[in-house]
Amino acid sequence: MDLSLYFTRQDLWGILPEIVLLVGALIILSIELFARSQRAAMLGVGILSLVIAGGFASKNFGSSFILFQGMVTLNDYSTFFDLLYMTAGIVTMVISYNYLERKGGETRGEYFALILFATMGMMLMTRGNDLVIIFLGMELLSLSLYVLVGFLRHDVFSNESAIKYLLLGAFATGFFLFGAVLVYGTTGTTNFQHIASAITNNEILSDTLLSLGIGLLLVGFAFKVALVPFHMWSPDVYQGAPTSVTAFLCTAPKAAGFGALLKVFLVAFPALHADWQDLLWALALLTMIVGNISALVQTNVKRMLAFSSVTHAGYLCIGILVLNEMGVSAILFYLLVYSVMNLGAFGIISLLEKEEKGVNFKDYEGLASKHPWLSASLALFMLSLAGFPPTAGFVAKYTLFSSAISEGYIWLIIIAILNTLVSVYYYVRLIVNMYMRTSEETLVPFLHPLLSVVIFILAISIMFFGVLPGWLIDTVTQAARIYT
Amino acid sequence: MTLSLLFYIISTLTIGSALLVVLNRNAVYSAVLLVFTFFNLSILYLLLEAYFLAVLEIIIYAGAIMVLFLFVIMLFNVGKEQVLPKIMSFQRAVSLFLLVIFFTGVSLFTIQGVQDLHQPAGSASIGNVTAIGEALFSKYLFPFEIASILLLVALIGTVYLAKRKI
Amino acid sequence: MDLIDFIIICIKVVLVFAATMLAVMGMIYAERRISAFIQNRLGPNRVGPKGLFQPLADGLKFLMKEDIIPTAVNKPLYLLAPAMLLIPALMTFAVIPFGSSLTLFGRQISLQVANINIGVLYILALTSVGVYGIVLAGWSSNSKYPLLGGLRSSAQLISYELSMGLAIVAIVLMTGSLRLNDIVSSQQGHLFSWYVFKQPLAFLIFLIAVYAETNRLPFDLAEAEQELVGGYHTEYSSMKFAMFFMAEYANMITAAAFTVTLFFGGWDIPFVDEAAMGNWGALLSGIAFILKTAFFLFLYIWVRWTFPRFRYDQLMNLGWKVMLPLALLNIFITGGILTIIS
Amino acid sequence: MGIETLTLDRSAIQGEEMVLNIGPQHPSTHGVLRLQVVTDGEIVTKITPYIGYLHRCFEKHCENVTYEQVIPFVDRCDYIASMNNNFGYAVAMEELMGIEVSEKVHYIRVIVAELNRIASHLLAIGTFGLDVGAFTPFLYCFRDRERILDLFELLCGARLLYNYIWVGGVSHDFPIGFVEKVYEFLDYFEPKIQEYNDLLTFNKIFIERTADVGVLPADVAISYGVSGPNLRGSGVKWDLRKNEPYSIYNKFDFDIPIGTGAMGTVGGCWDRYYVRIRELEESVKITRQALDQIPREGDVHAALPKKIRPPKGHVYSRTETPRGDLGFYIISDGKPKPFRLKLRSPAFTALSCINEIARGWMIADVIAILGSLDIVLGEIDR
Amino acid sequence: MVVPLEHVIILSGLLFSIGVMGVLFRRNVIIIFMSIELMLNAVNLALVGFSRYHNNVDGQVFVFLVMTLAAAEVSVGLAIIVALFRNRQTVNINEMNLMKN
Repeated sequence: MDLSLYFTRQDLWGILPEIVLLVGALIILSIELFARSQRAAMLGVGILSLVIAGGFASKNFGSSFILFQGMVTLNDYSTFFDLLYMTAGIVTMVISYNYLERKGGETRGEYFALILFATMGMMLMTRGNDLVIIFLGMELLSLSLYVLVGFLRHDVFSNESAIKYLLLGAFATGFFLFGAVLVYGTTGTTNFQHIASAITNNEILSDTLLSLGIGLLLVGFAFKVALVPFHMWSPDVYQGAPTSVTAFLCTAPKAAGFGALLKVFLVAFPALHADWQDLLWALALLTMIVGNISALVQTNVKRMLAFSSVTHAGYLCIGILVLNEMGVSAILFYLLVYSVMNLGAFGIISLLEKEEKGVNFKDYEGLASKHPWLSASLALFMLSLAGFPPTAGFVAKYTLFSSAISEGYIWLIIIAILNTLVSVYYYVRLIVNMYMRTSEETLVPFLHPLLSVVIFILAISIMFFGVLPGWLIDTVTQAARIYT
Repeated sequence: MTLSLLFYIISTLTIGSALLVVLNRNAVYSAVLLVFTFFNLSILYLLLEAYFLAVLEIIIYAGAIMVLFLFVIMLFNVGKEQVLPKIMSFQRAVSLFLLVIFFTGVSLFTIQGVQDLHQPAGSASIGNVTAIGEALFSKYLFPFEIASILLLVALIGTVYLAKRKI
Repeated sequence: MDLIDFIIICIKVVLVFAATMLAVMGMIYAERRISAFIQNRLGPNRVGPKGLFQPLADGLKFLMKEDIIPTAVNKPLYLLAPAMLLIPALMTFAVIPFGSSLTLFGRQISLQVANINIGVLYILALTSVGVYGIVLAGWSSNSKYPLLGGLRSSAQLISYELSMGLAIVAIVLMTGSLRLNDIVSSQQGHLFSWYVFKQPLAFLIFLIAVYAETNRLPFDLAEAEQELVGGYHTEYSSMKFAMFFMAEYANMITAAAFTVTLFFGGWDIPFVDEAAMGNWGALLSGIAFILKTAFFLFLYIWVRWTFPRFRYDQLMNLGWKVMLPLALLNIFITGGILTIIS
Repeated sequence: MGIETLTLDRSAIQGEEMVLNIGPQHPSTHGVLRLQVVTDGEIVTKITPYIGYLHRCFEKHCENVTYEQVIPFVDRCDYIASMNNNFGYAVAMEELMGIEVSEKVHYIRVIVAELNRIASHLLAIGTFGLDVGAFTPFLYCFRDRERILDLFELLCGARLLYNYIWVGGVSHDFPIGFVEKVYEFLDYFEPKIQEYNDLLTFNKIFIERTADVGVLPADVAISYGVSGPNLRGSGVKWDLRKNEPYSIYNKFDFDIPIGTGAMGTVGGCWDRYYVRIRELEESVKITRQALDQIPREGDVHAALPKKIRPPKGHVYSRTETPRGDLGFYIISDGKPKPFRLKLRSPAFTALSCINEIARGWMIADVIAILGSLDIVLGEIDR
Repeated sequence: MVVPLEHVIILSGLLFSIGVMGVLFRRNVIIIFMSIELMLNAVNLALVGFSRYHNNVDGQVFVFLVMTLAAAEVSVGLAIIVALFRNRQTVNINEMNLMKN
């Protein structure tokens, strides 16, 4: 058997970012093994490997490849997501610089290595062009996240959220797999293009089974991106996980989930769009409303943001419902902005958190007078999450909703806008607590120059994309054009 | 014909033991019954001419995974479960509803028509080690490598979480 | 498959089963006599000539003894556990070829119960299942020593199975087949075609791992009597205890036969073409196989009565930090050499 | 290591700990001893020895019998080395009564005591091997111990509880040919020590199991009052035969082997074990010298009074038994029965330090450590 | 052997449903986890059936990968359970409610 047929130089070049991440992770693990607690070195290697991998990934921008006989496709769509994950990875690494120590844990090499592995898994999810690859990427991501969520292994909250995440994640995997199997069974292949051609040529075994398979796939994805009614894990997990991990958890993996979901539906089942439209409509509606109402009553900021991210997932569903060039590009734009906002918000929370304190609304009273810059950034992220102009959050929502309106989903958008108005309450509540209340005891943030720079960049980019979104919109449109 | 009959007998046993796994109060019994279910599944794989997978099923599931389960159950002595299942919650009701839909779907598929698994002659080689090995190292080379990374992650995670002093 | 084939298979099954049981009895006798010899004792010499009927007497005694089932045990599993250990132990022999083929009444009869193409995996699967008997015996006894014994053995068996499997992988790499017949036939010819000369490292790893897999000293932690009284079978008595005993010996016999098959040419007699000699060749090869197996069984006894026992963590360290890396290294080297040669 | 550390440990592992009773019926407790072991998985976090299963009211008994009737009870204390116990009691009584025994009696006593020391050490070595899983050395040791027991049977008719050394003498002289038989035994036995070394002492697994395990540092040993080979294993050169010579031990040329940490840490199980092996050689040396010098003539009862009635007063005297420093404290009120008799048991002190040295090791190590301490329950429970 | 594909799929579906029921109705984390294993095995059975039906090896390779995943997931999962049990001594999911408001 000649292996060179199946493994060409082009394949190797294509997966170079993954290889860089793997090597980086192995180096970090070796540092951990031979020179203990070299936190700065491990952080440096982690960021460096993400930057190098990002460099290799962005080299492909504008071109597209098919690797490993159609297992993997590289194009602008996947590259956009690659860069998004890597940004999230870098920010997460920076904000967790010594977060775990403040919570009574230990920042170890495994932590950074697992973030790299998770990034790798996410890259495979959006690069994959085969159910097998999507499945493996998803599991690589999930396994890394299970461990990361439970990384404070002496902390009961962390344990508990890890176990919940694990059980529901594995449960979801079961559904996803059964869906994938039914799709494979009815079409005889796991490759997206072949599935699509089998469906258009009507060479499928059974329509019922195929719809069932797609439904189960959707359920699997819905679990992973926390759509109602499959969202019940997210508040507990977001709250219990180390905040630095939560920042990662609610941004990049969610983007990866939506990216993979979009890709599956865009490439493999475009012909069946009409069949699952109503289902998605209902999912979007439920997710928005339930997420919003639950967020209203929270006293814990992390929990509030968890429900807020559920709500955002609901908005994103609208984009999937639209599924034209405009809709997809709106989703991409929204995902990027959403990631930046949440990374910033959770990043600041993680700076303020110390032992038991720093996660409740009450703790934030009077913060503004002591730390005006930090409070201003947090307020900016909140306003952006709520969708106030001129922040990027507003532009994201605007593009998303307008794409839906142009497709005629008027009622849904009206409800979405109502939801947005309601959501203002809980976002602004935090700002009110910071600026309008006083308290003797305010939180003391941990401020490292590196951290301040990162938070600053995130805040600036929120403003920048809000005022001048043109360049980014061009990029996402180009990325979205691949499949639509 | 005898083999077909065997298939149905084993299927019945599989379903029965799987049900007992779920309904049993004692975790150790559940684990043992699950092992029995895996044995039955392995026989089913044999009947479906997936010889390699039949052996793998035993080596991996019965020989490794379930031993780990038993190990943990025994280590923490959590055999018995005192709390009875509570009344239906909303989520469970929803999930059950979806389950019913799922099962109706499968049944509908059955009504549509019967597809025999009878194979064309001379092509019974997909289940052996050579075929799977060749596929793994040619078409599925990339997934195979990712699977190894998956195991590496599991290894790192397990050691980190479970080892008392690292 | 016609009726005669079916009958032949039945005969072979019965024959192998009977031979295994007979060998178990012989093994018990040998163990007692050889250990006595090693320890300056006489050993059993009263029952029958030279004490040859001692195993029978032992068996009878076990049968006659009161069968005690402690009240606190988990009865179903307690009763099931000895059988769960014994059955895989007896099943394993099915794929091991114990001689070249015999020609009787114009029929070629291979001296092997089942010639399946995944023989090696079959054996690995069965050894991995054997652990349940021990674990469940330990748990169901509802007593602390058996529980510790069960826990120890489950960890031990899983750990050493890895090294054992990896040692075999090197052989499989060289043979290119998982069928035990192919492994034997690839070792035919002169003496140095035996894998023990081509794969000395794999042989050492395999031998050590097999000792651990069969729970023999120096790895008999699961039943270490000085620490855990009797380990997993502390609470067992009568025939059920005898079943554990028989399973242990059956496992040893299979393991010895497997070692011979993998590394010592199986039934092969060096420099002799068994096939050319017809039925006599088959007979000779069978005898050669038995002699080789007997040597390894003797080695078991010899080692058992010579060495002290490892401690649990030392056993684990040996398994994971020494044997596993060595086995992996061996595979790398083998793979590298094979690539260069081809 | 105080109580604080212990409680801290316990809180860190709560929920996973298990209480395991090793004994009183267990193959390796060397008698009827119960060790209540708190384990965390296989790691031992606390050991509490429970003793007294073999309690026979030895000291109370002694107050009710005459001084010469005490001897059989002393036999039954350390039943592995009865001669040495008899010896210790006789030395104490003679000191109390201020009598001097004849030269010949001294030689006889030293010969039998050293032979019994060899027998006792053989048992200790053999069972220690057994404790770490080596069965064969045990039987090898028994083979040789059997020869000594045969000699004793020839000497006094008993194989275990001799009642041979009496106050003021011994019960009777060596039988004819005994000295030659002892020579014969020594010639036979000396090469066998090498056999034990080949079989057990330098076995890699044995060293792994014992060298760094159960380390008893010298200061801990001294503060617990540990004595004998256990103390010497920790590197303390202390042997009553040299440091406070009683009887005629100052006449012989012998060394005191101490633990050097040749295979691991000083004071590990292996050191304690190896001290015993080396003491075998030294005992052979002493016995040989004694046999060479023993006077042919002499009365072995000479100093024995008809009725023992020591003057009022008290005495504390100690001798070196195979297990260490055996002390007798006897108060006499002038009557034929002791007013009070107290035995200081070396095995008791050795056992008392087990929680200190076995904590943090695994269950298998506890067995090995217990074996290396070489306790005799008859003496501990009395 | 002549067995209709549908029967294999129905068997697989039944096993899958039993697994789902186990996850939904049992409170012991370990049994929930075992039920998930049952679901994965149902998936494997269906894959083998389909692979046999389509007469291509893809399905069986997929099973191989699913088994790999199962092993990885179980080891991580049990490690998490062990870590939790160390801190809280429970495997009952109903008692895992620290984070409810």
